[in-house]
Amino acid sequence: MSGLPFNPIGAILTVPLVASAMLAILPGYRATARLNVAATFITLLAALGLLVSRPEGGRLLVIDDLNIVFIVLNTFVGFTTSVFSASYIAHELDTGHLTPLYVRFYHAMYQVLMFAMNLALMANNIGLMWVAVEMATLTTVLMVGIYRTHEALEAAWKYFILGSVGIALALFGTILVYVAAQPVIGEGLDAMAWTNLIAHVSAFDPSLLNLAFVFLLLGYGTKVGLAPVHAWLPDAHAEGPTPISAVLSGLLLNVALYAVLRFKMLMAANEHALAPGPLMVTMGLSSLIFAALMLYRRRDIKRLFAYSSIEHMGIIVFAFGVGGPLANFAGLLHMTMHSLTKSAIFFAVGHIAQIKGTQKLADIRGLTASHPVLGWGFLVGVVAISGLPPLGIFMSEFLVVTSTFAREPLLAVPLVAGLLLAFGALLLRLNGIAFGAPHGGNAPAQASYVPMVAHLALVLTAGVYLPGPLVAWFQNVAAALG
Amino acid sequence: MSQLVFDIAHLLAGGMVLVSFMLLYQARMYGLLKVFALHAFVLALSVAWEAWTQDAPHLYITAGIALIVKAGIIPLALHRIVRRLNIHRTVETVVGIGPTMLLGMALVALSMVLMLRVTGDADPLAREDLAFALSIVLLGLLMMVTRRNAVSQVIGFMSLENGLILAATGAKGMPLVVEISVAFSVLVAFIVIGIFLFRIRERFDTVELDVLERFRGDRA
Amino acid sequence: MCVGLLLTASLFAVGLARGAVGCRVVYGACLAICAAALAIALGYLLSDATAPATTRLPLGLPWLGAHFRVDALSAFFLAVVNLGGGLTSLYALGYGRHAPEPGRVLPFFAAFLAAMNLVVLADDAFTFLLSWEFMSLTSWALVMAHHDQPGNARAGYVYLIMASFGTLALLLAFGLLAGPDGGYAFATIRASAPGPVLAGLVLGLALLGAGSKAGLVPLHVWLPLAHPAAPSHVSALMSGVMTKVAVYGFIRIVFDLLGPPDWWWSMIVLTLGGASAALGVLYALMQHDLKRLLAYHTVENIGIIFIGLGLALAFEANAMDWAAALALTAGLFHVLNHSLFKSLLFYGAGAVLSATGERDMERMGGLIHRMPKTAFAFLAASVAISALPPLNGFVSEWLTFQAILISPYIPQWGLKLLIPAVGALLALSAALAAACFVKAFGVTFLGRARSPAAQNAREVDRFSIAAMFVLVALCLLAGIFPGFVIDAMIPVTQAMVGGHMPAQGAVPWLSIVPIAEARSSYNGLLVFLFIAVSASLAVVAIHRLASHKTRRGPAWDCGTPDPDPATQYTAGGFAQPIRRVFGGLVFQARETVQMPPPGDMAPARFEVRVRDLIWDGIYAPIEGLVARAAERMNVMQFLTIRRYLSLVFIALVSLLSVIALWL
Amino acid sequence: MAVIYDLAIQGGQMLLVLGLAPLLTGLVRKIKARLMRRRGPSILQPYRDLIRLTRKEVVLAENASWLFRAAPYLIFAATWVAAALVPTFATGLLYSWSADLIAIIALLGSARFFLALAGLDVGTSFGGMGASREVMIASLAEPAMIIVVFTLALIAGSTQLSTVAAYMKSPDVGIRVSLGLAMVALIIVAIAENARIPVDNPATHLELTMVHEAMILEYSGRHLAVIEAAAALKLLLYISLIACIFAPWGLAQPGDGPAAYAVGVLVYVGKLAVGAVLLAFFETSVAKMRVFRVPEFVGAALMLALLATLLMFMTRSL
Repeated sequence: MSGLPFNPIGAILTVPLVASAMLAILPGYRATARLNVAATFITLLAALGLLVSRPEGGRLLVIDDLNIVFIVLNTFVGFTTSVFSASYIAHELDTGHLTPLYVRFYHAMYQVLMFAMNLALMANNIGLMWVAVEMATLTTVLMVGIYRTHEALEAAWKYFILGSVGIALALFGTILVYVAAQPVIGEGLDAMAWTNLIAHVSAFDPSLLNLAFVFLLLGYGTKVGLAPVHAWLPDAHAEGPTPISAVLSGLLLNVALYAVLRFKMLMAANEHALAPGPLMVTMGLSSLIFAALMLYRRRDIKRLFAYSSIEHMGIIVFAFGVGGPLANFAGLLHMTMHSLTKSAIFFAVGHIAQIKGTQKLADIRGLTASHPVLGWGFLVGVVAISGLPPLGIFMSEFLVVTSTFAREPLLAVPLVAGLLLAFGALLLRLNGIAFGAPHGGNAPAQASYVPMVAHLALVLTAGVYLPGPLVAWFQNVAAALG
Repeated sequence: MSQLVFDIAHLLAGGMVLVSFMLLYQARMYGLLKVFALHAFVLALSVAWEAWTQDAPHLYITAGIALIVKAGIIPLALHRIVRRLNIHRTVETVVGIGPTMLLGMALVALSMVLMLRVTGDADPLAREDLAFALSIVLLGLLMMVTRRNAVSQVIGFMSLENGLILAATGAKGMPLVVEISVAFSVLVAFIVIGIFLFRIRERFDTVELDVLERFRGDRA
Repeated sequence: MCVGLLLTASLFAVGLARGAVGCRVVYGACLAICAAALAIALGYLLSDATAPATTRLPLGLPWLGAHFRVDALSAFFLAVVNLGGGLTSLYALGYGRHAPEPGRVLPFFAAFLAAMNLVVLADDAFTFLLSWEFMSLTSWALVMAHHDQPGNARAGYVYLIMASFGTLALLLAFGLLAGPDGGYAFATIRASAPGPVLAGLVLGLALLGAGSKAGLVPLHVWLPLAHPAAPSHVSALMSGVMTKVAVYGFIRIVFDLLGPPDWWWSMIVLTLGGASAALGVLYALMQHDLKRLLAYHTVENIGIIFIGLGLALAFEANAMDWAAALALTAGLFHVLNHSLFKSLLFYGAGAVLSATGERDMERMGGLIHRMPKTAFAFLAASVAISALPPLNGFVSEWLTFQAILISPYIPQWGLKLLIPAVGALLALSAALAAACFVKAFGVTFLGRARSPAAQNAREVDRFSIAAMFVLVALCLLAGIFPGFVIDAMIPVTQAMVGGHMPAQGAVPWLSIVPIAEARSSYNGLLVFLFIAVSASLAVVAIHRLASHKTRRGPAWDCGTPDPDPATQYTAGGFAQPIRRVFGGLVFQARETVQMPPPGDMAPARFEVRVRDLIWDGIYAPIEGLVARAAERMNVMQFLTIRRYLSLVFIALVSLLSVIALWL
Repeated sequence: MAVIYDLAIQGGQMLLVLGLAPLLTGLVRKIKARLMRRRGPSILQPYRDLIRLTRKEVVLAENASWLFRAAPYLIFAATWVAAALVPTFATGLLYSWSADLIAIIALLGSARFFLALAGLDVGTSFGGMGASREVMIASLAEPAMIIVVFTLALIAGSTQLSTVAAYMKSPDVGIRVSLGLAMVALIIVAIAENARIPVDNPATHLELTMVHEAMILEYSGRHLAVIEAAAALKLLLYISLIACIFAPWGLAQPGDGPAAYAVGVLVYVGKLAVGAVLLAFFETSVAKMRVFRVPEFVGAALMLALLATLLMFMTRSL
């Protein structure tokens, strides 16, 4: 059934596992780093293979338009991040922030994380999806705490506790969905296979679904980082290694979002259940405005962008909550662009922090003067993230705002206010970081700019030109999302 | 028969809710641990009962895990931690026992309203279990929120998770229950080890006692 | 057509960046391309081709594509943009060499030009807004070119914030116009007629959006910050051209897309226009920084333009097409004029800046001796902007006055009351502008040098001079042959308000007759000839009859010699009487004098504090509000885990109770 | 033939205003002197002054620029052209349509513009003071003037002086409140613009009071002569403007025979004389006011004119 010599699904899942096992054993930094890159690259190829031939899933796994988007994005960013992390980790070793043992651990965990996320994305069984998400959470907890500094440990701990509670809530929601499905579909695995659920959901008990959705929204919403259940996110981003911050913002949030979307589709398909829109819109708006205000008082560069991730997740959830082909399209586009841009920014930030030897905004000045490539790249990234043309996010924000304002003007006004607020804060920081007389540590950057530049180039192209197939694809998904 | 089955299941689940209230009521650490062991024990019983009624043998494993790990190992471990790190023997409360109990009542009422209205056509057994499970979950969360000591918070979390297990087993023929319960045991084990490693004596909020000024990120 | 040309322009310039050579190449290329585009636009405008040319590129919104369209209106503004752009490139060929870091200017300069052209060409909402915001972005980068100078960071910040505020307003406006199913193409929007409430809303948003870019009071705050910060040729572009692009946006939305106007719209537009005109020039009078002064004058002229547009709206709402055409023509003519003389003024300011390194007028003076050519150009521009015949500034204001004089035929009482007041404001601003430029030119170029820098200033390079003199010539030509310009605008007004002024080419002696010979007419050429003839007559007569003896001597000093140039009138002193007259109420000017007691040799101190009421009244409070809110919110970063858990708990319980109550 | 005839008339007008201007100034001075019980210089004194000045050498300050030397001629030319376009003794002059009332005001404005610049050129405190006060006064007087023009234009339906004058002559004008207001405003503006008492005192060089004289303090010889001539022309222009608007009698119509033109000239001279007398009486009967009271004085004109216009807008509902 597959035009490929191998089964992409299998490859995507097995390669990371094998790699992690090998990485756990193999000593030596260079080899492992290369192996890490290679493994992620192979995974990426396999994921691209999905585009060519789409194998049948089964009761446990499924491949459809929706998750192909996520999987390809996931593996791609995973690959670029591994490239970035190679140079980053090298610097950490030189400066002695990490011992070789920890590096080995780090690489292994990296692959496990990749595996978990891919599994979560491909899982057809909602229980399996839950397990995978929990696994991803635990691995990231370990990696956040990897520096063993007091702050890192505390951030990891906070992440761990809040994450566990979120997991618990999500599980309860999952159980409720099963309970709702079981009378219709019957017992056993079938009643947890998403494909069956979506097929029969219209017959489910709507009020049970409502209850389930509340738990799922809060549970997975914790992972997405929606206010008020966002609390773990800033510290986890700020204290972990920067590649992990990139993966967290760029990928893990998406994975959780993906879970929310799956259940949103269930809700939408059952006409008696309450529309998930209002809930999502409310949480999205609250996250947007809350994060926008929080941006003003930040003093730590990574935490700054962590809050900006919260803000953008708010926008995306808002878009999906508004619904309709335009808004959904915008949401998908925004999500993709945000992953690319935000990870690019974190690549830049990682190098900046290493060059300046600090993450304090106050000590980072005049980058465009001292490190042109890095500085301008960073500038382009921030410009992109704040939704200025001709970069991709502008298009999605354009669609969100216009489509919303035409429908519910009263919703669009706070949205626009939030956007402007966030923009003000980011620009204020950008002025300080990129311009002015150079200040602070001034080591020459020994960094690979390739990932950053690649991401930004993609975002730029997407801003002015979206290839037709991609669009058709997004439109299918948007239609499916209802 | 089915009536009896129903009654016993009802009894056990209700008993768990009752024990949750006892947890809320406890003011002393050791007492708390004992009551939690009881909580886990009742859970084990009800899971076993479910296993018998649904004749789903794999649930016995879950029951066993509950019995051994939650009712046995973990309380003992916590007991040791409390003694080792000589934590206060009293449970520090934020709100105070009485109001907490009232809140708990309200939560139970809420979950009853939700559940009994909700599952109109689901089978009564699952409905009851779900209602009780939801209230146990909420009570556990309430406990985490209103208690200061790390240990009592862990216990709150675990009771919450007991509620989850109860719900999972109550849902007839739900797959992966065992895996989930195992996963959760792992999670709890992580937390306990974390407490032990990081020397968290008083509360979750800080990782070490000897740092006086408490880092919460971004304090310039 | 020219679309591709311009895109290549920007790309190719972004590629070419560094070094003096790159400088020459880029500016030269921009000059060439702008000249070509100008030729195309003029060709379109003058050849009475009525069918708009459109192209569609597979860019932008995938299912829509990027539409581009050239009709009369966009052709006119294309001409304005590329005229300004080309001459600025010419000027920059010389001036740009003083730039410390060309790498920070060159790519953005070209991209900025391209963006402005794209805005004018865009034919769907997405492309329009994309180019619009891209224009802001590039110009922001240009403002930040001298990023290490104090204050520029703030200037760029305020500028970009205001810009994206405007963009968001336009975004909402287009959201309304496009409707829920996203008909973003202008053609679709034209086809659908919005309801009255909707249209009013769109008008308000368009005013916010275009006004914040054009610098309409009270959205003008960024101009006086950004213009001094930017390199002078960029300021010339921003002030002379970019604000016109904003005007284009307003015209496009309100006159073209929005359908027939309501009469009360014009009330808003007229009020804002009048306020901008008067306040702009009053603030300008209080400035000592030459470029800031010019920036405030941009506010004034934008106000004049919007007065013209408002009148056009009023007439159109009453189906007086010929009058609407007259008013619109006046507005557009002033668009052209302002782009001409304001660019010229900024070139002059740039020349002075590069020659003396000073922007503060109090440290200049006597430059007419050191840099005569620049002085002459600046003088011509000052005459033009002060609306004095026979130069071009007068013609457009004259047309505006003529339009105002038709207004009693309007039935609505609100307008009957408002328009004379606006006319008075217009007259006032014209007179004050003259006063202000007496000050600007007099203090800068006349008198004695007030600083060594001004003492040793040297005339600027030939490219700058060339650019300036081309503009002088254009100002003069537009002033004495206004008929041709007006005729060139006939298709524009025809398309926008469905009427046009009588063709002026036919009128004998090249004079212009807006309505009827008996009503009013003006002949720039003859006035010019008369002045020239009679002046030369006087000269000849005097030199025939009078004695030629001339002696140079010291200026008369009442017997107490004052060699110190500080004894001259300063800019502040010059403006003091007017500040006394208007200052009290407009900007709460406070003068404090500290006179030492008799016998004390300490110098007396005199200081004036002038407040920008608009900033204090609107922007400062908003700033404070945001700051307070952020401070409040910030505690959320420092809670304990238990508190965060309680947040989760509360969220859960409240959602659950919502569900419980819902069903 | 007709064109030549018209040309002759136009040229005659230009020469006439030029010739009469010093005479008018002299007349005003003479009457004032008489009112002050002085004998005063002869009416022809201004001509003698001008000739004497042209004979004297020019003393230029060291740092006077070319602008300083060019300004007098520009000022003179602008004023002269403006004066030539006002219907003095005949409407429908050949070139009257080349510039309407607004343009005339603007011409005077450019004259003032260059005068003020010339005042600033040498860089003495006197010049600066004069210039700054001049522009301050002008910034109020000019709008007032424009708004007066609004009123007239609304009454006559034209800004074209010939048309206005012709309309004013026609019986259907009637007595209008707004006309009266406009006239008062116009007179105040005229006084302010011509540096007459109470706004300015042309006969003094006392620093505290002078505005116009301060600006031209540095001028001497032929330059001064030209400027004096321009000032005289300006005075004449305003008086004849007021005359042709509010007393348009005896103006020759286009196409009339030479006789009508002769009559027109005579009537015009008469009007000038009356104007001179009135001006002299006014000047001797009021006192010079402080500089910072001037804005109120001229501002009053602005208010009156605006009031008149508003009345017009209200009453005229076409």
